[in-house]
Amino acid sequence: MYFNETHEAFRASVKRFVDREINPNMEAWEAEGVPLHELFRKMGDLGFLGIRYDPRWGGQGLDYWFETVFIEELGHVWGWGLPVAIMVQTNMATPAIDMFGSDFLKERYLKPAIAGEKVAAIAVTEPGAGSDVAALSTRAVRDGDAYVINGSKTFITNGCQADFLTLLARTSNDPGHHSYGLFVVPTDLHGFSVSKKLDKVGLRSSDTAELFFDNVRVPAVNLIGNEREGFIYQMQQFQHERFTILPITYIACRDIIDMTVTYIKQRIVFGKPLSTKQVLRHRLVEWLAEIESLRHLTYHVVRMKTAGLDATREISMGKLLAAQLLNKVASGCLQMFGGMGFMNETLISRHFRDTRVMSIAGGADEVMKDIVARMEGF
Amino acid sequence: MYFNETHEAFRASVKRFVDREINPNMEAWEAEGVPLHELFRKMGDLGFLGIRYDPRWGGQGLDYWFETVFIEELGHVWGWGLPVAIMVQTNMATPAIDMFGSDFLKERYLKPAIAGEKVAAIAVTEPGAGSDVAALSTRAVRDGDAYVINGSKTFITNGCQADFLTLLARTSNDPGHHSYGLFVVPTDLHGFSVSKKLDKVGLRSSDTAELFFDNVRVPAVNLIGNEREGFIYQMQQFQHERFTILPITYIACRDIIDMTVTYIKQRIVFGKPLSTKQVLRHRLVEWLAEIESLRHLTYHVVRMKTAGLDATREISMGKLLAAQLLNKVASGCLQMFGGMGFMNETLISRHFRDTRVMSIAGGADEVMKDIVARMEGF
Amino acid sequence: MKYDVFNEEHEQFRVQLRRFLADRVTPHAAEWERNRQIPRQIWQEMGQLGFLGFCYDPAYGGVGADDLFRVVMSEEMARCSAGGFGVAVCAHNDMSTTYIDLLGTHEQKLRWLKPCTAGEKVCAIAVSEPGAGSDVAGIATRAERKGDHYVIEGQKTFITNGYYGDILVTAVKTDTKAVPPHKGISLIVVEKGMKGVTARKLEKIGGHASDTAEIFFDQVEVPVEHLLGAEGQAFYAIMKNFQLERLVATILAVSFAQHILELTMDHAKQRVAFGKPIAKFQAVRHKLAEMATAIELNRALSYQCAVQYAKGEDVTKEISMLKYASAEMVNRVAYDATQLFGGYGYMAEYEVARLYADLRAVTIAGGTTEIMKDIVGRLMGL
Amino acid sequence: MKYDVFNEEHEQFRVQLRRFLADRVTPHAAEWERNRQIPRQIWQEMGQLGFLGFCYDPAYGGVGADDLFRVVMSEEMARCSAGGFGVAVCAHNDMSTTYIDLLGTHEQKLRWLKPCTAGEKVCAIAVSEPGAGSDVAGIATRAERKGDHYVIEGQKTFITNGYYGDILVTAVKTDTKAVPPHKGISLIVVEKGMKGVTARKLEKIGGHASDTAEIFFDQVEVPVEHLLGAEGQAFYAIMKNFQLERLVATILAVSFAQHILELTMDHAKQRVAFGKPIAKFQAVRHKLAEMATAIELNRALSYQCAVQYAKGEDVTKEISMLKYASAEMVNRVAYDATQLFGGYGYMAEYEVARLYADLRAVTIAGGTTEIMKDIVGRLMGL
Repeated sequence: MYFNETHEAFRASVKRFVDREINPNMEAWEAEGVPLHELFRKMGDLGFLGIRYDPRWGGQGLDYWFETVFIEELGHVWGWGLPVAIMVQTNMATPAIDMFGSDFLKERYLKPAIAGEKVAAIAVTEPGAGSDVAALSTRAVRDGDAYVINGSKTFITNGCQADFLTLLARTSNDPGHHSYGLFVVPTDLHGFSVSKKLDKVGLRSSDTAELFFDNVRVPAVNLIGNEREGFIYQMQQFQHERFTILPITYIACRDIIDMTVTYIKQRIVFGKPLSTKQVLRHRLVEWLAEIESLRHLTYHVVRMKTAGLDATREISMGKLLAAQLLNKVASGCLQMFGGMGFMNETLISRHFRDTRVMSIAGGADEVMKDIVARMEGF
Repeated sequence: MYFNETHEAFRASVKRFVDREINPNMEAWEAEGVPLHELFRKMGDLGFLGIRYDPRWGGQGLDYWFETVFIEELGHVWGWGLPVAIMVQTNMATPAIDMFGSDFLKERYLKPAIAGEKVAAIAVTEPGAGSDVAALSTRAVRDGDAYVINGSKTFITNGCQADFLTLLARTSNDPGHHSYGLFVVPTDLHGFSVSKKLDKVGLRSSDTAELFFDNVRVPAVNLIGNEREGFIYQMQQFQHERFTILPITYIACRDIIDMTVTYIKQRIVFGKPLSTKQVLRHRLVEWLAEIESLRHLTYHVVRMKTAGLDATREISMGKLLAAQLLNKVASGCLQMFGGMGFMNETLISRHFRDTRVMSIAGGADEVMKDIVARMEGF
Repeated sequence: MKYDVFNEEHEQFRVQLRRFLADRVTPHAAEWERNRQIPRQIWQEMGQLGFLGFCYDPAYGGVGADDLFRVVMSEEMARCSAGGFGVAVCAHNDMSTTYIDLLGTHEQKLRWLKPCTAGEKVCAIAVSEPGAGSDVAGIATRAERKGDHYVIEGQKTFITNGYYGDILVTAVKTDTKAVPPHKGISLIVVEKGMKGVTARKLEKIGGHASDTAEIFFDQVEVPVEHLLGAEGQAFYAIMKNFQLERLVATILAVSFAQHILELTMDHAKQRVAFGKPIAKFQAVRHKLAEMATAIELNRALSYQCAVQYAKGEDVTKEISMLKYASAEMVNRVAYDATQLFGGYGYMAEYEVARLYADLRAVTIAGGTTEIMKDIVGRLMGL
Repeated sequence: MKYDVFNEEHEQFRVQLRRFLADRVTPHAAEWERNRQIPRQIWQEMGQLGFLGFCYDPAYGGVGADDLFRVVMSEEMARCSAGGFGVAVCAHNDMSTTYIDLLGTHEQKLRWLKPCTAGEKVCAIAVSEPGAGSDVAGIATRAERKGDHYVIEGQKTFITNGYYGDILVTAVKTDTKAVPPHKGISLIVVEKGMKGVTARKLEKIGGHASDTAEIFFDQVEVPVEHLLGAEGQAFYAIMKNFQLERLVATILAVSFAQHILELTMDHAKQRVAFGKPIAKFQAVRHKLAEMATAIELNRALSYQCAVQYAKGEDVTKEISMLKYASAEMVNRVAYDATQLFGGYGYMAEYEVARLYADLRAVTIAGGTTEIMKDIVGRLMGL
């Protein structure tokens, strides 16, 4: 009802890629990590990494509906580590370069990111500062034609493999939001190091790192826009990031439910298929109703974005609902798998481990609520 | 984003009516009941009672979007008894006449219902049969040019004031769904009586009755369509009924939240406005997010209906979500009013009393879940 | 499951009380609810039979019973099918006369406590104000000392027994400059007939048999002998008695929930849909099991608290937990019960429907759920 | 709050056990988790110190302790920061050796129970099968009598201690035609070294120190003296011991939740955001208060059940309630805790993150939440 033939053709090509190039490898990548450069190169060739971006830098110049199709299809991936790695590349680390970066930065970083030649990461969170951006202590001090960066960042997805980081650092001691700069920081600079590869409950196919910056000299041309407005840029970039969880959630939840239904239909307990149990049936329907709602809230957001409206309120609501729904569905479906659900060989166990972070990363539920409350004026 | 100027003009006229003719009277109507004939005559004159119906019978011939606008505006009424009474007239007792009735029935009943000259009620539920329609025991037996009806119906909204009932009765002893007829039964026939006016927890501005049929002879021409297909017609009519709770809910919930926010902003506790309390703010946002989702699920349903698609699945999901949300918001906001919330003089108390029934009437939550589960094939 | 909480005397008391309620209260409950009033006679009968003030000294009509008798009483009040009646009696017995017992002199007790124990006078506690609920230190009603009188000016609200009752144990500010402010709070007994005292009856969602009032004090002159305890001493007494009040509220909530569960189980076993009793549907059976579980969890902790409370232990944290947990629980139980009753669950002639409305107050009255969580958090050192 | 459940001996036992766990277990927990194995030595040490089989007769190495010692043990196991270890020990101590004690002959006890009490052998209970979890009567593993042997053929799954353990108390069908089917179920002791017994280790979401296995019986010949009790007698023993198993599971759940709460409170007091410790945010404070309340509710009922169980009362309904309520509760607590830890709550180096994964099993193992509700409903007469 909402997508035309061109969208569906594009969907088919993403689907083919997921089925052939991603899902068969997920088991191995969960164990060993994803070779991002290799994978992104393929995706770049197919035009998946710059859907909305200007063809001048290798993008497809398509609209938000195509992006939505792409993200929806990533919902079919057997695990969340890889989709997150991809979304970092397309929706978390590069939108600010696209929106506010110089042509130099676009040529040098956006273009290879779109081509899949460079892997990107977004470096905002610090050991002492998550949602409380004002507490960021990584600093960038201007020194001649460079900024000297000192500090550390943590929970950085793709952090071990990234070629460059989009990094937020304090550029002034003034209080308020106009004291930060957003920088493109290549990881081959002297003084940069991955201080720790982090071991996580889930998302094992994605690498997460703690990064250390010891007098890293970043050329001044690597500053995105104004050196005092990085926070503002990042807030806008967050909208692209947070949106990604919406389409992926309603598709993945539906897949999770489908595979659970398949299981409980063949699982016989006390002589009858588990699927005949009313409480399970009812529970599944409750989730399906929320899934359907989330889908249409998402399409509303797409329409708003297409119309150039600010969708911060709706995206924050969607992020909140999606993350909670995801946790509920993954854990609730695991329950229906019984003992098998707790075994790593059952896919649902991966969903359970992977999805927990969604209510925390990219702005915790509580942060989403604070944002909306403020926007609502209470 | 979704309504054009004509819709908005129509909205303004409904709004004016609600503000001038309904809300100022709600207090009195809650105490004494609504004079439905008087009110419906006015609404009929304004074209509010036949929005989607054929102009041949006095309807406006407008589309589902106009109906949605109308229902949304009823969400601003200070209480649920009256909107329910209106919805019975427009979306519960008449759609089957419109869809499956003869021109005779349309001329004789639909037309005056649209004009507001006759009050309609829908008589399906019985003391021994709610959702379990197969247990219906009211019978209609063909006798010459009439059907003789015996039995009783309960929980009939508008039952005390109705001029005619759209009534479902068993016409055959065969098991299955093809053993029922749907009849238009005038209430001035011999043998019909209101056996009891029911006292309810809420919805006090609407009358609810138990009805008794003692050899009521209904002319055979008052049969809607085929005498064995009444159940099927009623199932379709139910979709119109169930849809009504969707638009009214997201509008009313928003109103309830707004009035609660107004209250907690001025309510000072321990020296600070209650609205500064984080847990209250967060709770309000959770509801707002669900409200926003429900709105967009609703618009999706409108689009499906407009496109002629079967929206049973989506309407059932929406009915389920809406009723639960309503109960949550009404009870949750009452909590924020503290002691005042429990006092009848505070409007929130009426919302609390009125909304409880929404998860029960028109198909209980459990029934909605069963329907969707069946449609999903598990 | 056996709880080993009550001894034989408690159980005898329960039997007597239950019989009394079944004979004298339940049959008239609907009428009282309709009239929105409890007849005076019933108070007197309860007084005569020893169902009021039993914890007080024999000098004032009691028998010096332990606090577990209050628990028994609350349990039975909740299951007598008389909405609002239990609240009215507990407000008299556990929430207001208690202050006279705690702070009053022998003369004061003879004058006010004794007739309350006899059921001749009905007592109310007047703390809440339009501008101050849980924020007791923030009350604005003033009592200014003028010679041998206090002159009271102000307003109270949500006062149970405030309209038909006789004796108002009233929290007032005798010192508006006290630092911290709660040190300026005193309790004064106001008799309803006194000049300048007027009451407005509030119409509520439920609990109709019990009267709830707004009370206005317009230059009310009260002799200084009406002061309970010393000036400025009231805050701690109020905080202390809140524990009893909240414990009683919890016991009521658990017992109401149990009563609702039983009504609902009966219904679910009888009501047939799709060819079988609805209790045979898994969703219904699980719902009932969940209700029973929630009740049992709250019962176990409330008995445990009651026993410790009766021993004189400080169980403020656990009582605060229970106050909100049990109130939320009984509301959930009432909601689910009305759902399982279907359309009947919304008809006022069904007890579960009435209870659904009656019980909505319990997450608010006596300290809201949110205030309780604040208290628990504080007592956890947060 | 005081619970008056444990006496001085229980508390002494607790102190000794706690010291042992702090010294010998907690420091090595991470290593065991990494190795996915508990060293044999620790079992032996526990046996030597009297931490295993203490409820059994001195003839078999126990001291005839009451069941409340099991409660103390479970509480301490949950707070020793060793994921999976507690489950392994309780599976040995409360869920499998119990059958040998209950049904075994003197010779059988000397042969298998005594070394288990000494920590020389590790015991497992093998009931669940790929096709039969809670549906015990539906097991398919057969034991056919052939002369003085049984020949066992079949498969078990989700067997804790099933990979590294020595003794499998195995539920089998000795009579496939029994009516009702559960009368054909018997328990036979299978030693892991026996010919035809193989095990496959299962990789789990959490609880890594404990081994969980699929076990295959391929024409395993077992002497008839390995039968525990009489043929067809096992079902009731299993149903009976399920009560102990579920009580222990509940105690573990409550104690795990308490441990998580404490870790989270420490974090919330230390972690600063927006200029203050996050514990100062109302949403956080209330969440912690809710966690504490949920824990206290479950603790009160679980102690009450434990006391009645130890007295020999039938508390099947309440234990079934608790099994699911506490399991759901601890999962909720773990979820909320990881939320309050923010990103750290997802990092495996943090204990709450690991516990979040470890504890996901508890709403499933030992009877799912749904099965428990079915049982409660049945015991409520629905």
